[in-house]
Amino acid sequence: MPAETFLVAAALLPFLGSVAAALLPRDARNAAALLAGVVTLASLACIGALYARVSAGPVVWILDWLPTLGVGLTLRLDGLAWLFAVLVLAIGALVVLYARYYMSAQDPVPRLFSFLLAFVGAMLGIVLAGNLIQLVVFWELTSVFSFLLIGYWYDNRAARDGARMALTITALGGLCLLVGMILVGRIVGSYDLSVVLASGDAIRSSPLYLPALVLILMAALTKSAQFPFHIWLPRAMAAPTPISAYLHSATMVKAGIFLMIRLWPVLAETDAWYWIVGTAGMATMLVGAWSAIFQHDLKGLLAYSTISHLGLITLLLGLNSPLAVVAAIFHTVNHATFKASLFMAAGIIDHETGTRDMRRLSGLWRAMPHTATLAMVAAAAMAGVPLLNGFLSKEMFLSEAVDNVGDHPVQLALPVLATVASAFTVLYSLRFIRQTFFGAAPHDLPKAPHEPVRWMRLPIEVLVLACIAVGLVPNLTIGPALLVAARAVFGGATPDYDLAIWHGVNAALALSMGALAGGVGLYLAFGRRINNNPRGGPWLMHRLDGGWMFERAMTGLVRGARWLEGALGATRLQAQLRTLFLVALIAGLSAVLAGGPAAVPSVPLTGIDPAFALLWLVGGACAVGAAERAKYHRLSAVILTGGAGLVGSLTFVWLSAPDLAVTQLLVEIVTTVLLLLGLRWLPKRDEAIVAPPDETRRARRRRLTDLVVAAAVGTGLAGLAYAVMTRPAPEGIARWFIEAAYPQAGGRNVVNVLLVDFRAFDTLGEISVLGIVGLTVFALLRRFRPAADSLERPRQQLRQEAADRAHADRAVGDTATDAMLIPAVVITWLFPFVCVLALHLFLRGHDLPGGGFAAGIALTIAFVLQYMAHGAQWVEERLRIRPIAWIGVGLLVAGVAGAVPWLFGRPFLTAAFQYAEVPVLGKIPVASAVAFDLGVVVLVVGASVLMLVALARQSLRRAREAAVEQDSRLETRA
Amino acid sequence: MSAATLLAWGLGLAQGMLVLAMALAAWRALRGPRAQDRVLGLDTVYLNGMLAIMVHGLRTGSGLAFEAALVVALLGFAATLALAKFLMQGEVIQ
Amino acid sequence: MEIVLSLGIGVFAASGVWLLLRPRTFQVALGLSLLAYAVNLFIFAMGRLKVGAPPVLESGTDAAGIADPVPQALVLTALVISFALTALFLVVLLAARGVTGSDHVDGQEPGQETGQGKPSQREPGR
Amino acid sequence: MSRLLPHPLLSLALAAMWGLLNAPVTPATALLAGLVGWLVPFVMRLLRPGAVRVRAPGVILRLAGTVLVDVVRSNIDVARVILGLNAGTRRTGFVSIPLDLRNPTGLAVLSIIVTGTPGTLWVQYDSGTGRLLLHVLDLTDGDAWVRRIKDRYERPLMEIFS
Amino acid sequence: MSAWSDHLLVLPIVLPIAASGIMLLLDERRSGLKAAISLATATALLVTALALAWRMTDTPEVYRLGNWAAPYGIVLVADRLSAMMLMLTGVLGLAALVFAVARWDRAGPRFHALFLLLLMGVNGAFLTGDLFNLFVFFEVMLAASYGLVLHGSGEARIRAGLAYIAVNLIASLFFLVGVSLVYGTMGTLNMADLARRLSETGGGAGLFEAGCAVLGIAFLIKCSAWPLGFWLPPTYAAASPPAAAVLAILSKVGVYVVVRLSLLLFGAGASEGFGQGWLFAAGLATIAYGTLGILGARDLMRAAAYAVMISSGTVLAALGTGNRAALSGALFYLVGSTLAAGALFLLGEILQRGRDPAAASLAVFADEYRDPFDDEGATETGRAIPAAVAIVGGAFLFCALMLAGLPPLAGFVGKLAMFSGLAAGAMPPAAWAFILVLTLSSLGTLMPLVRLGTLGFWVPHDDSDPVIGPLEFAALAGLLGACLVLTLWGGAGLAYTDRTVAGLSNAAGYIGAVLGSGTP
Amino acid sequence: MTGADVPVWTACLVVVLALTGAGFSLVGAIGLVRLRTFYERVHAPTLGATLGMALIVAASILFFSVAEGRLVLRDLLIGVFLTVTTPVTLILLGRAATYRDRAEGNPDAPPDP
Ligand code: NA
Ligand code: NA
Repeated sequence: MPAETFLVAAALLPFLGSVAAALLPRDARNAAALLAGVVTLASLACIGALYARVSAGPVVWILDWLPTLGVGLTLRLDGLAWLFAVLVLAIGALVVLYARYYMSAQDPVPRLFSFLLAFVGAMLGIVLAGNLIQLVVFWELTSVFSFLLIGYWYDNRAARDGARMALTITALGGLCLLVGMILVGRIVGSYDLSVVLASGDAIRSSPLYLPALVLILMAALTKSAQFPFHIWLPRAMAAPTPISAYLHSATMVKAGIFLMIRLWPVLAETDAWYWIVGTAGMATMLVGAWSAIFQHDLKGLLAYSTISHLGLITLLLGLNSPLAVVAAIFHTVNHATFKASLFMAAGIIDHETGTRDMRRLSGLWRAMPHTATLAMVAAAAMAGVPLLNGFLSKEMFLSEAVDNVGDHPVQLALPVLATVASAFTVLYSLRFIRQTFFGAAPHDLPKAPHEPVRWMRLPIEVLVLACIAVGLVPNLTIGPALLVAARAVFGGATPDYDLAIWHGVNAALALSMGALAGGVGLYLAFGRRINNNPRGGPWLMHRLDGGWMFERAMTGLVRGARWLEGALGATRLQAQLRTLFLVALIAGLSAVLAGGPAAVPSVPLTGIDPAFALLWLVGGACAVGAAERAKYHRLSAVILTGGAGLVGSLTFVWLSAPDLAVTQLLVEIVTTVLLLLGLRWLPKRDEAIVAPPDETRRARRRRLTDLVVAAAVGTGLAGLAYAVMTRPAPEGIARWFIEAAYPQAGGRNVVNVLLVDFRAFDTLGEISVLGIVGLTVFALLRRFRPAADSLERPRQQLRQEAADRAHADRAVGDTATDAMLIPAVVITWLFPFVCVLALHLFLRGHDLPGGGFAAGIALTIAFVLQYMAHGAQWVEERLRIRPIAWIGVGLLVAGVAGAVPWLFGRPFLTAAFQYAEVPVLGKIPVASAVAFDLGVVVLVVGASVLMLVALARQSLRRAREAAVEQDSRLETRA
Repeated sequence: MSAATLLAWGLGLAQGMLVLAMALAAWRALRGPRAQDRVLGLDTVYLNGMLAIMVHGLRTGSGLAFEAALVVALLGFAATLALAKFLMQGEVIQ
Repeated sequence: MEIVLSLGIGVFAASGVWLLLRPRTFQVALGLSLLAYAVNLFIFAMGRLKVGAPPVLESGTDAAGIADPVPQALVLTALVISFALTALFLVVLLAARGVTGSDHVDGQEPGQETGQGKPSQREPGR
Repeated sequence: MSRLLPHPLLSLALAAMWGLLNAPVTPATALLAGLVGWLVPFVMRLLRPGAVRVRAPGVILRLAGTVLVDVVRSNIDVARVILGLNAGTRRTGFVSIPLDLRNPTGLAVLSIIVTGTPGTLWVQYDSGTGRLLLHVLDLTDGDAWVRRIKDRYERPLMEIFS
Repeated sequence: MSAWSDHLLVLPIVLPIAASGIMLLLDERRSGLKAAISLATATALLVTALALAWRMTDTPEVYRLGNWAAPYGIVLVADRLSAMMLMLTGVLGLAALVFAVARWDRAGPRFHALFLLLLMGVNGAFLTGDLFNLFVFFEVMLAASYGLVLHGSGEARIRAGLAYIAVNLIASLFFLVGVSLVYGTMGTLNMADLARRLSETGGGAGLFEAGCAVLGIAFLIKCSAWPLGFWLPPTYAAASPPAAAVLAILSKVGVYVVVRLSLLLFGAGASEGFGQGWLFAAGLATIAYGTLGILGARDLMRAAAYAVMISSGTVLAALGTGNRAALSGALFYLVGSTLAAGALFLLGEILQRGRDPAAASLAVFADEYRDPFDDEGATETGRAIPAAVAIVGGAFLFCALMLAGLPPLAGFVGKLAMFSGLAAGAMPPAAWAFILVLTLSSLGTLMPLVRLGTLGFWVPHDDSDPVIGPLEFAALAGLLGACLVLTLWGGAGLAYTDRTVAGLSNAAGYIGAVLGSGTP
Repeated sequence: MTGADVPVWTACLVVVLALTGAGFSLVGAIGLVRLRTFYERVHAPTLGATLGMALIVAASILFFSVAEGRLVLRDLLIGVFLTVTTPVTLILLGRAATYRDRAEGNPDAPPDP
């Protein structure tokens, strides 16, 4: 099998395993663990098998994904990737084994393993990324799966909060990483890692170097929990311990380190790199170590210790020395082994005793000697005790610290601070061991401690063995892999180094021993006081609690966002509408002004007719009157609006638009009836009662603003209208319609021909609107419930009926019937005449003013008049109309009329027009558009009758309901 | 004086008078004082508007204004009827 | 005529906008009506004004001299649509008045700032 | 006859309306007018209006003449009132008239005549008592108005709609 | 014209009309039959859209309604952008409909007719080549949306609906003013003819541009651009979920039109670049405002509504940069984010079923600090997640990643394409600003969605867990499946949007196709 | 078509008819403004609705008949319909006014019939 197959299999297997695990039943513990273990080991085997190939050069496999962006799935296994992949998979396999026994029987373990495998896949994706963007993709995926894993015990509030915090901070880094990578891609011209790695000089000399560097480091530092972004890591410890061990100590946090190593050849060896990375590493190392000292929780101690060690590695990378990079890689591996084993040990202690609080634990040596031994070895490795792996890399670190003392005064402190941090490490390692395993026998623990099952200890044994093996014979164990990794980073420029245990007495050894001694001394001096520190937080940094600040910041962010949203937005309709008009005004005005001064009118204008001016005086007065009266005198306002509408119609007549006049008049009538139907259900409003005694100044000011806005919009629209009308008309499409209407479409009324033929598609849409509105109105009114104060029947009717009751010779309702007696007779007999008018408007509309819509509205008015004269009940006993069906028929008729031309191979809505020669009658024009227009009529009648009748029926319904209610009230009283 | 001039001036004047009548009726609609006065005003505005439409048809010699006038004559009362009924019964359709 | 019609459009529009900015739903409904009139007249005006030359072809009609039919067709379509939507708005305002008990555009009287336990409906910083 | 042509007068009126609307009358419009006159009245069957029988065409013509003259005269009278050309005081007021006419259609025609004549307004009709309340702009003598309405309009109408 | 496929362009409009016409004749009680007709129609619409996109070439397809030639009659024009939007509508529409058939279609009368007519309006708006016809279809779409927003009634819907209708009616009036000004100054309504006249005469007068500006405001209101879009969040949050899901496409119609017309009319010539700066500013402001809104959102529906705003703002801003590659990425992003927002609306309802939203919103602010290591007695045993919750939760996470533009989903692909497009150009300050705002918006979207998701799925509720019916599951699966397809075939997708933008920028090609050889 | 193709006598007659009709309507409108009570004012518009309308209809019939060289009677329809419909409104309006006046106990409220 080719190497690429192994590579692809290694990358793909974890994801497949993840899906498979997700499908397992919740209690399939063993199956899930077995699956996870097999998948991880198989993947490890695949990677392992490629070792020989990798020593020769990277194995690359490419899958196109977004070729236009130069982004694909490129698996690229070189030495560095190999080392990290093995680390990820090997520790992964051990964690799986451990987790199998750690997780309780109640836990739905398949979910855990599913997420864990997905995480393994994502991590491998980072490590194997041969494309910068692909790296970003998997980078964010690790954040996501980490989130899911931290939140595994989601009932636990700490788990939820920890998961969110981790995701927020690491996702922020990921977003920065994306931008940073894109900048690198811009500089290099490719996202391909091999190309990028060959372009170090171009990158470092680019003006975009600094932004790219800062952005990429944002990602690396957040992911690797570097100060001040480290705050998420301790909180991530709310995850189950195997997860903490794996993600938040051994692997995921190393993604940041990996990224810095990966791009070290192209980004490092500049001052910016030195100061940013170095400072971050130093600060993190010290803060982490200092904080670790004061933890009472085992996992807390390990978490801060992890932070400190990550700082150490980062500091190494920041030193701009290839040798330091090698040390960093080495320490990364070492840290992973001893820290994972320590976490597992802590987990066992927690598992077997029920607590992780070092103040309650003591003397566990007796109960679990085996575990205690393992933990002690691992802790010694962490403390840098000779003959263990931690010692080797720690010594390399100290040696680099000494070698890289620069000229800057701050740089002089490097060895000192490095030693201090090492001493702190010794201190907390010692405390960990001493407090947990030694001292008096434990009492009052939640569980009686004993050794865990054999298999749970095995992973620790393996890891501790590794610590010892590497510590004893580094060249036989880690040596070759480290070399391959270093070669992958530096190529031919790989520095010489020596992994020997003994380098003779040198400065590094002295510092190392000093740190050991210092740590022990510090513990002896302060151990008791540290244990008695009740708060658990570190001295000096007590008040600087990152988690608290983060939560505060998040809460503040949400509150601030809400405030800003309120300040920049508007929830009140009036404010929204004001904004709308103002913006439109500004937009229109600025466009006009930008277009230059208006040209002098050059067209002959129609002379001013005084009658027309007077007409508009009436119109204006009606409009202003309506605006003024609409609040307290709604009926007047309706009347005046009617007047304004009439002036509009007259204007249409005057200015050669008879169709518009007819339609506007009809619509005007129906609208008035509609408004009045609605008025019935609105609250009574009386100026004397409602108007506030003294209007506030703010209200007055708002009204003034509104007045200004209204006047400005009016002026604007008037100005635009005048400007356009005084300009010569463009030679547009109008002429063609006038010329083609009769010869090509067989109609003399060009407007109607436009509506039913040239632009019949508009009309189809228009009637759809009408139908939709009818349906909506119907739906709303079916559920309509009036406000309490409108429920009662109108005052007038109650009074009239009371009067009827008072008269012996009158029946209830006589007054109402008598009042409508004459109108009812007239209106009944008008019905057929209106029908004929509608027929006329419909049939002659093609040649004269009218058309389907006007006809439909006229018919509607005929119906509504009957309703007004006789009441809903009377009409519905006689005329059974099903308006909704009419809407449907209208749509279908219009649609079918439009589609029939398909049969003749013509496009939709193609109209046919012909003169039919009929004996006796002579030549008769036949236009198929009439069929279309028939659909319009039917729909218009259906929709408008539906709206009016649905509204009108409310009174009927309410009256009936009110009567029923009254009856029931009487019943309850009796 | 030609027929055209005569018609132009005479009918223009007639139309002016009708619009003036509209204006007076509109004044009543604006002033009230009672709602019935306003409705009456609107009814008169409609009436005179219709007549003005007819005279406009005469002025322009076009029969195309006829439909508009007919619509007012036959259906224009519906709006005022609705208003009157609203005053009388408190609702338009029972 | 142009100046008269322009002024008329302006007055209609201003009255309509004023009403649209008022707090009562019925005012808004009338405002929509008035503004729609203004806009319809505006569309119509875009075809320029002609007296006594409707776009209806009769024998001897001068095709060049008659009014532009296109804006008239557009107005007709717009007229129908605005009629429908005015009706809809009216019914919605009735329904709103029914369920909220208020005819204020925000569904609550200005005094009662938060209604229905929906804090997000509160007034923003003015 | 009545099933095929439910309202012959109405049919005639509708056909005439169609003819007027679509003049000049061609064979085609005549055919259509006939169709309209024949078919549209069927919608009236749905509304089920009360039966209306019209008699005495001579009376109709006479009444029409009377009304025409009254309308013209009243127009001039009212115009004078409005323009303040009438010397002396003017009284305005209500008159109550007991009507014998009960046919709704007849009443409707009467109301149209009365209201269509400037100066008089049909205000209220009580179907129980048959009394009509009339408002008169220039009310010189109440009884004269009662007689005028009853003699000039009500009687012919009762003949027509008996 | 004879083959059925010749009429493919008009089917997205005719099919819904016919189907809703038939359904209106059916009694309200025959809900099963109606659902079947409705689903069949929606499927047919999707198939039509796919077929159109499949056969699309570099030359736009033109359909002459009524057989009248282009500048005079109304034409339908389909290019890649139209086809893309039709497909999006088809997917979202079908999914929302399937979801609705599970229960929501019975919440009010005539749901299916309204729904199909909404699709018709949207499709018409995407297809028409005529400015006034566009108005008509806008109105069809809006009228149906009014109905759908109010579908199911209830106080929240009616209150929101009132404001929604008022604002959009005004927008429609602006639209009319704009269109008529354009007609009054240029004498035509056909978009291609307009572009031709503009390039020939130099057009350009202030009045014409005022018309375009007013028109632009109308469109920006529909896009819910800041400060014109405050109507959107309350409306979408109040609407019934299937309605809200399909409404997600509505604001994109405004975006579509702005993109189409800007590039057609102002891509070159006398008024080149007209309004570009304003579009950019409005786009950025919209993203920022939407992010603020989503940050402060108290429930999922509102968050989804703000996400709709953000996605509109993104396209506007990308258009405003004048960078074609960025626009291509933005269009890709538009598709994905609209699908995801639609899915989020559906999820929001599933999640809120039977739950007291007030209690949840209180819990957000109880987020006080607690030392994680003090939780000695805290439960450390997991809870099994019922399959329904797992599905809903997974879908939610999927949507959150899509909307935040996080890898590896299509939202990320879109953002990546925008970023690399911007990075490939000259990188003026505007490009940096855009990148910054988009990045912050990603984070600002992710954080609140995670918070809401945590509250919804992880905070223990006393009440029952959400249940999800098979139809609802199918709807979600459809939407997320479409996102997944978009992700996996992102390369093809980006190639498509690249060609789309190239076609949009080639105004001459569009004009030629529409006006070309055609004689009346 | 403009008025140019009718003879002068027709034009004269048409103008006289129209002016007289308009005059009656105007007087009616003046009455609407000048008369003091609603019950008086309600009579005023009838001038326009009857004689005013009739004269203008006559003018129209005359004009179009002469202009088109045939009897054009369609304006009669306007006359008929207006005559039939105007009273309907006025009656109901008068009835509403009496109801309101009585309900409010106004001194000039009409008596019961
Ligand atoms: Na139309
Ligand atoms: Na009278």
